[in-house]
Amino acid sequence: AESYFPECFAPWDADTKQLSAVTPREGPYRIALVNGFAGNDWRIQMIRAAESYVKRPEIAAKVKEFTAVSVGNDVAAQIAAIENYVAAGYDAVLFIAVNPEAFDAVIDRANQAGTLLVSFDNVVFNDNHLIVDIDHGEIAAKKAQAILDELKATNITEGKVLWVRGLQGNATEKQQTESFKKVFEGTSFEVVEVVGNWDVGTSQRVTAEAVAAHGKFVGVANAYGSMGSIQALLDAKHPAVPFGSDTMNGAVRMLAENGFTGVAIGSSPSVSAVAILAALSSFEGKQMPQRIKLPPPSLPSTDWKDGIAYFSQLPASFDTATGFKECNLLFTADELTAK
Amino acid sequence: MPVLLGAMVFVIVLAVYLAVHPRGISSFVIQSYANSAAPLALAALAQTFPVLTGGLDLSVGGMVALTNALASELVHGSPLEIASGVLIVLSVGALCGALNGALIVYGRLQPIIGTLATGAVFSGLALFIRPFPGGEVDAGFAYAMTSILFGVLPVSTLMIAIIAACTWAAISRASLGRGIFAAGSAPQAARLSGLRIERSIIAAYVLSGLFSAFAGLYLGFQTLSGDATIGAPYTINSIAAIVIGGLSLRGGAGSPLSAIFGAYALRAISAVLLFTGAPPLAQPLFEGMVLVTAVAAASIALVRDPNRLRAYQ
Amino acid sequence: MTVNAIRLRGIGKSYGPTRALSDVSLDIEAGTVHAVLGENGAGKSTLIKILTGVLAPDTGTVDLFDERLDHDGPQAAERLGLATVFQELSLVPHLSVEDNLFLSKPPRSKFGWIDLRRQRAESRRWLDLVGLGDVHPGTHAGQLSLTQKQLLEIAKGFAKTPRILLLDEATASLPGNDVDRLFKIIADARREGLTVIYISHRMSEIERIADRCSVLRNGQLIETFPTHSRSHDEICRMLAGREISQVFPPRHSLPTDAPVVLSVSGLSAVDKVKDISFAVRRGEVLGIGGLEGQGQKELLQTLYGAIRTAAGSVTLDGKPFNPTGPAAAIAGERPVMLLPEDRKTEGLLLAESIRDNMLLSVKGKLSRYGLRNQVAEVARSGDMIRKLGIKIASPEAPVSSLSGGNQQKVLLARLLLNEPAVYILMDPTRGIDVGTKQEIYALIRDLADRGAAVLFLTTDFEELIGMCDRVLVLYGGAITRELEGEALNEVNVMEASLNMTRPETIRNPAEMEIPT
Amino acid sequence: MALRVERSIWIACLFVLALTIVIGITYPATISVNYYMQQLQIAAFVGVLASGAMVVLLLGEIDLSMPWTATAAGMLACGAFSSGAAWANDGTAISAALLLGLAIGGVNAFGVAILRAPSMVWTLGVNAILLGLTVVYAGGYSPQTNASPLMRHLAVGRVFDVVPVALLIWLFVGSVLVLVLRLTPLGAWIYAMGRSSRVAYLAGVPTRVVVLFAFLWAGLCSAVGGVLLSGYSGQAFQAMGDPMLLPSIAAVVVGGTKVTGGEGRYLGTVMGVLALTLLSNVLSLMQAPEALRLIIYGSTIILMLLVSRRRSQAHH
Ligand SMILES: Nc1ncnc2c1ncn2[C@@H]1O[C@H](COP(=O)(O)OP(=O)(O)OP(=O)(O)O)[C@@H](O)[C@H]1O
Ligand SMILES: Nc1ncnc2c1ncn2[C@@H]1O[C@H](COP(=O)(O)OP(=O)(O)OP(=O)(O)O)[C@@H](O)[C@H]1O
Ligand SMILES: [Mg+2]
Ligand SMILES: [Mg+2]
Repeated sequence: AESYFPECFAPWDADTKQLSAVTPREGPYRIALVNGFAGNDWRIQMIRAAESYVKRPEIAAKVKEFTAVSVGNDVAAQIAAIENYVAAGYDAVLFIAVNPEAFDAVIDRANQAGTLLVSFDNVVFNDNHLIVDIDHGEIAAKKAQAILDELKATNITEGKVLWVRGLQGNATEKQQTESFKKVFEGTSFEVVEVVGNWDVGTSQRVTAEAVAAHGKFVGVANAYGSMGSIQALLDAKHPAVPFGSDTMNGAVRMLAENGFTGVAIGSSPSVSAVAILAALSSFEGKQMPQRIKLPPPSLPSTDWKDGIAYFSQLPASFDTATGFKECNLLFTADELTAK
Repeated sequence: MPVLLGAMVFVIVLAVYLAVHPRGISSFVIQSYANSAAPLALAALAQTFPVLTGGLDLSVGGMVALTNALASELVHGSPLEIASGVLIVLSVGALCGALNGALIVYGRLQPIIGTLATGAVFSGLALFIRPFPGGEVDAGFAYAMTSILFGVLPVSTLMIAIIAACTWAAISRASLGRGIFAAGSAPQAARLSGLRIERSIIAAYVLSGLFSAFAGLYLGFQTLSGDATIGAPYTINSIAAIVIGGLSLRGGAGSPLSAIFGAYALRAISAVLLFTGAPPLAQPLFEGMVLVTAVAAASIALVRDPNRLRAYQ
Repeated sequence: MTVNAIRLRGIGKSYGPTRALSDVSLDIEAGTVHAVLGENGAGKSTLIKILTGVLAPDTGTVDLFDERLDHDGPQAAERLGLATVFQELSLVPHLSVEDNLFLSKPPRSKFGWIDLRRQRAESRRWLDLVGLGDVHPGTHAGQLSLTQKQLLEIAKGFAKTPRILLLDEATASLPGNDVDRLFKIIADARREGLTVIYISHRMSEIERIADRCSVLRNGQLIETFPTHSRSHDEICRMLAGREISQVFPPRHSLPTDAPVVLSVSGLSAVDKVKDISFAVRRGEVLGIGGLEGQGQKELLQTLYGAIRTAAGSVTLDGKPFNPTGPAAAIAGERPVMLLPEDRKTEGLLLAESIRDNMLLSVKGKLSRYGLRNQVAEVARSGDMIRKLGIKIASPEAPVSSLSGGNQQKVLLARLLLNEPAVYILMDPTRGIDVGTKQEIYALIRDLADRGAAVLFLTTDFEELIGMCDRVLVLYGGAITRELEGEALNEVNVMEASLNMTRPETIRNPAEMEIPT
Repeated sequence: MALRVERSIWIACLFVLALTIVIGITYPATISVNYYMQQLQIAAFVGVLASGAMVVLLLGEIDLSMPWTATAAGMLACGAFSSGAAWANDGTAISAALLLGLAIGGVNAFGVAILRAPSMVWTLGVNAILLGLTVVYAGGYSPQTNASPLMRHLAVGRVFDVVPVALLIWLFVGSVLVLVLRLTPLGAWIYAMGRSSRVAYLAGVPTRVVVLFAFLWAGLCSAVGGVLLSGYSGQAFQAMGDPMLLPSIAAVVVGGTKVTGGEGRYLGTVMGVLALTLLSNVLSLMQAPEALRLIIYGSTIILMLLVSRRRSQAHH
């Protein structure tokens, strides 16, 4: 059968099945969002996106109740929270998995109880629930590709490329690093890795140290926390080189103002809103792939202009990837930052 | 008396939780709540023994991570493989504890910093075994361990009650156990009296390792997998739990009930938030406030004591 | 033929530069009571610790019943039948009385577990023996009074059914009747072959109980002799290496118009202090007496602000005095200062230097513009060291390297430096030798003569009578009697302490059977 | 006050030397004034935070609220600077952050000295509250998070293009601390309380004042650290203090301060900070996988402690 809204709800790959773990039902619905750790900017904006989305009139009409909780980094607490909402008869429970392997039993129980589970961002590989995914490997690969293209265009054929990795012990991180390095395989560029832990401060320190130890890099990319790396380059008076960045307002702005090239690409925090939309659509009987692949919002350096790629009046920590245009789901900055 | 306070905190919080739960008391809610508190209760029990000796174990999280990673490698297959897997996991936990104990007793390291450092090593080892989440824990066994008996008695609670009671019975009937209290209460006096408290201190850390392994194992049952980063919250939360449960960090006295009540109370505190409809961004604030209030309540007896000296031991 | 229970040959021990013992050789016959005498720091405790195996000597050997002793902990000596009652209490406060009693060797059941029922039964027996029959074996040892703790410590020694028993100042906090009981037990056990080594600074006790005495001075064995072969004065001279005269300094009668310094009226606190009223005047040494644990300690701590007042009022120089804590009590123009009862856990920072310990209370006053005045600190502490005759290697040495008497002087110096209006002294001579005691008595009298008011707590009746101008005897948290002048005598103090009115029921220690 | 350098300080000192040589040999590019100054600059951030941690540790207490005190102070300084309020300028923004640090220190002291809560759990709770407040603040008020020019200068500026301003700040903070510890009654009281609070209390030491000072100082140092960290990154961001907690406490302890209180010298803390900063630099240059990094980091700390402990025991 033809999927609903294929531009937005694209299947992950050819083998992706249609979602079957849901029975269509009458609205309005009760939806819960179970977040893990709360103390980081991306997560805060993610929660705000979900909250503003359910306040939009067309969605508000369909949602009877929306609850969001943050349970911290404890997988047992997250399991319990999801189970509680299942027990309380919620129609859908959305979550970013603290541990992507931990939820098989929970998913079975939810399906028996008739609750649809939706995992996003850090997803669970289980066929019996809805996955709203972004290809994190692709994000890293696009950063690498942008650097490689720029280098080709400027006739640089060798040198060191710095890759600032994320938090190790995480499946997504592994995927990112592998994809990044794959792009440079067979070229005469050498990839130097340091661990930035997806954290601005750590990224800055390790980038500064790498520059001190290795001298100049021909290109730099950071998995998340690019502001730190860019700041380190600026502080070290490193020349502007092709840069693979995340979409943080401050990062794009610094890159643009200092003449860097490359790409800003990332998983938008608004993915929570897409997850809500997907859940609602499936309740309404629409055909959905079981694992949705969202295109990561990205902007090449040619578009790095104030008001388009960054907003000088907004905080540096604001994620400029405010939505997914393929899903007609774009937020204005006001919606996400209003008091 | 302090245990009573811990029990009170627990009962109040639990009552509020069940009162705001849209489903009220149901067997599923009990089961889910009990299971979510189980690894924390085990970690808090682990923390109890070093604290009784007047020490502290900051490697609990590291040991939980390491044993959880190991469990996802070993605890599946034939019943024999599962049994030996469980045994190995528990032994590795005990071994980690023995290393801590040896560093503290023979290396004369201060417990806080010694275990902080070994905690890093254990987390590193966990990452070696399980560079990213995965592996397998036998589903049938796990299902049994996370289920509920007669709709009222969660297996996890029963298991914790049994191992805590057995350990406690053994401790109060062995010289080794007496030494654990003596070490926290008056080590010099105990040494003069001919009690070998060094062995007891090592034993306390071995028990800490063992109970951390139980926690790691139980997390394996809950998640059916292993994750090297799973342990991090347990170090600090285990300490918070025993304090809320009324155990004094000064050592020398206390009971495992503190750990158990404290852990279940702490879990109930976060569970309460699920249905209060509090604005999501304000929840961490609320949780912090409750924690601080509970800690203040647990130490209120000292403030009200007219003997001001009592606060200065 | 006589058997040597203990044979010491050429024992030497140094702590860094301090020679605690040098070349001590001694034989102790089985079945005798042997007293070891010496001033503070003479090396008695060190000798005991070497005998017990807790401490290894630098030179020499120890044989117990002709077996060589390994010095790797108390277990080896214990196996050879030696038990010790240490000078520092070795009880574990959070464990129960019975657990403490059988701390190292509990009765065991078949599988090696502790046999709790037998432990209870046996502990009852030993508690009865030392007169602790009314203490429940399950009580925490920390809840006992100091006297009870000491008795428990003694019971602990006997419970090991030893062949040799070492008692290191085991009677330091025992009132007379408990000492009598202890002596009776020792006499009985001795008849059955027990060898006892007895250390005490109370000469009267030694004369009553010991068969032979050894005198240590500066780590050297001066002489061993049969107890009654030497007179009291001879022994004192031997101990000190010099002449000891009158113990208590002479009293001057107070001028009748001496102003009241501290006045207490209707004071109650916790449940140990009940409706206490008294006044102490300038130049007066006011004794606080009674059996141990009758609220004396709490009363004094309340005056010092360490315990919150429940009712009543206190005035200092006629002005209300309600300190919120010790810091407030010592802060004023006319400070009230307290010398704590237990110098090791309440008085001194053992690892810190002698100078820092002395200056701990005075720091705030010896500073200018918020900075410490190091010159003044060195000068003032040096003065004190000279004035009190504190024997030290250097003011920077840790206070733990001093003997008990010198440690106590350091504490007294801390008070003196602040020039308090009221001195609250809690048992300032506990465990201190005759010579040093005498110096401390003289010092206290001198303080009073120069205008201070002194509250003097002690459980030693002799001290109470010899030192104080007036004595308040407490019982159950209330003042039972106030004694002064002629009325201040042993019979009255004893009577008031026991809250009894019939003098004939008091056992006179002199009439007790004394083993010889 | 004899200047006696403990073994632990020697060990840390030797360790720093050894690491510098190893790094120099392996990465010759690093043999430059600039590299050493850069390491000192990073060390200065840890050093300032460790100065706060040390005082609290000397009392035998601990301050686990440091990470989010630093974060909140950084957020406040940045937010205030760009708030557009009439009073807000470079200087007042930083002052506001420092005041916040002091206020948090006051709350910690209130819990520990008045309510008698164990510091380990009380400050943990305060940390959680600060996290919550920061989340509410960031989520609800969308504050600006750019660092002011002065903050930038303090964190990354160089005097004569060589000496990091941050290093001078550390020097200043350290000197104040040494002055307090060595030359004021307060310093003596801190050591005394760390040895035995019972003895100190009975000797008339104003124990509450001492605890209050220790936590105020720790809060202040955390706030300075937060201002520096956000100056360094050019902005404040959530959780920016989190990675700093363990290194700053470990540095103090590796430098010979007893966590049970009463013993420790600032020189030791300085060496500890340098040792751990260099160690984590080496590990990151080696591109060591996280697993190895944790193992080496942990075992190095154990080793350093063992070596310094063992020898000092042997003296007996
Ligand atoms: N642990 C120690 N470190 C350094 N010196 C010590 C130590 N223990 C004792 N000394 C010193 O050794 C000498 C003998 O001390 P010891 O305790 O044996 O004396 P004592 O005769 O028992 O005195 P007291 O009557 O005060 O109990 C003293 O000078 C004392 O200062
Ligand atoms: N058996 C013992 N061995 C060693 N130290 C002891 C022993 N009993 C008590 N102490 C110590 O002596 C001090 C006084 O103890 P105790 O139990 O008498 O306190 P307390 O009477 O409750 O004190 P307070 O009246 O001041 O509240 C404490 O520091 C305690 O740790
Ligand atoms: Mg002695
Ligand atoms: Mg002595």
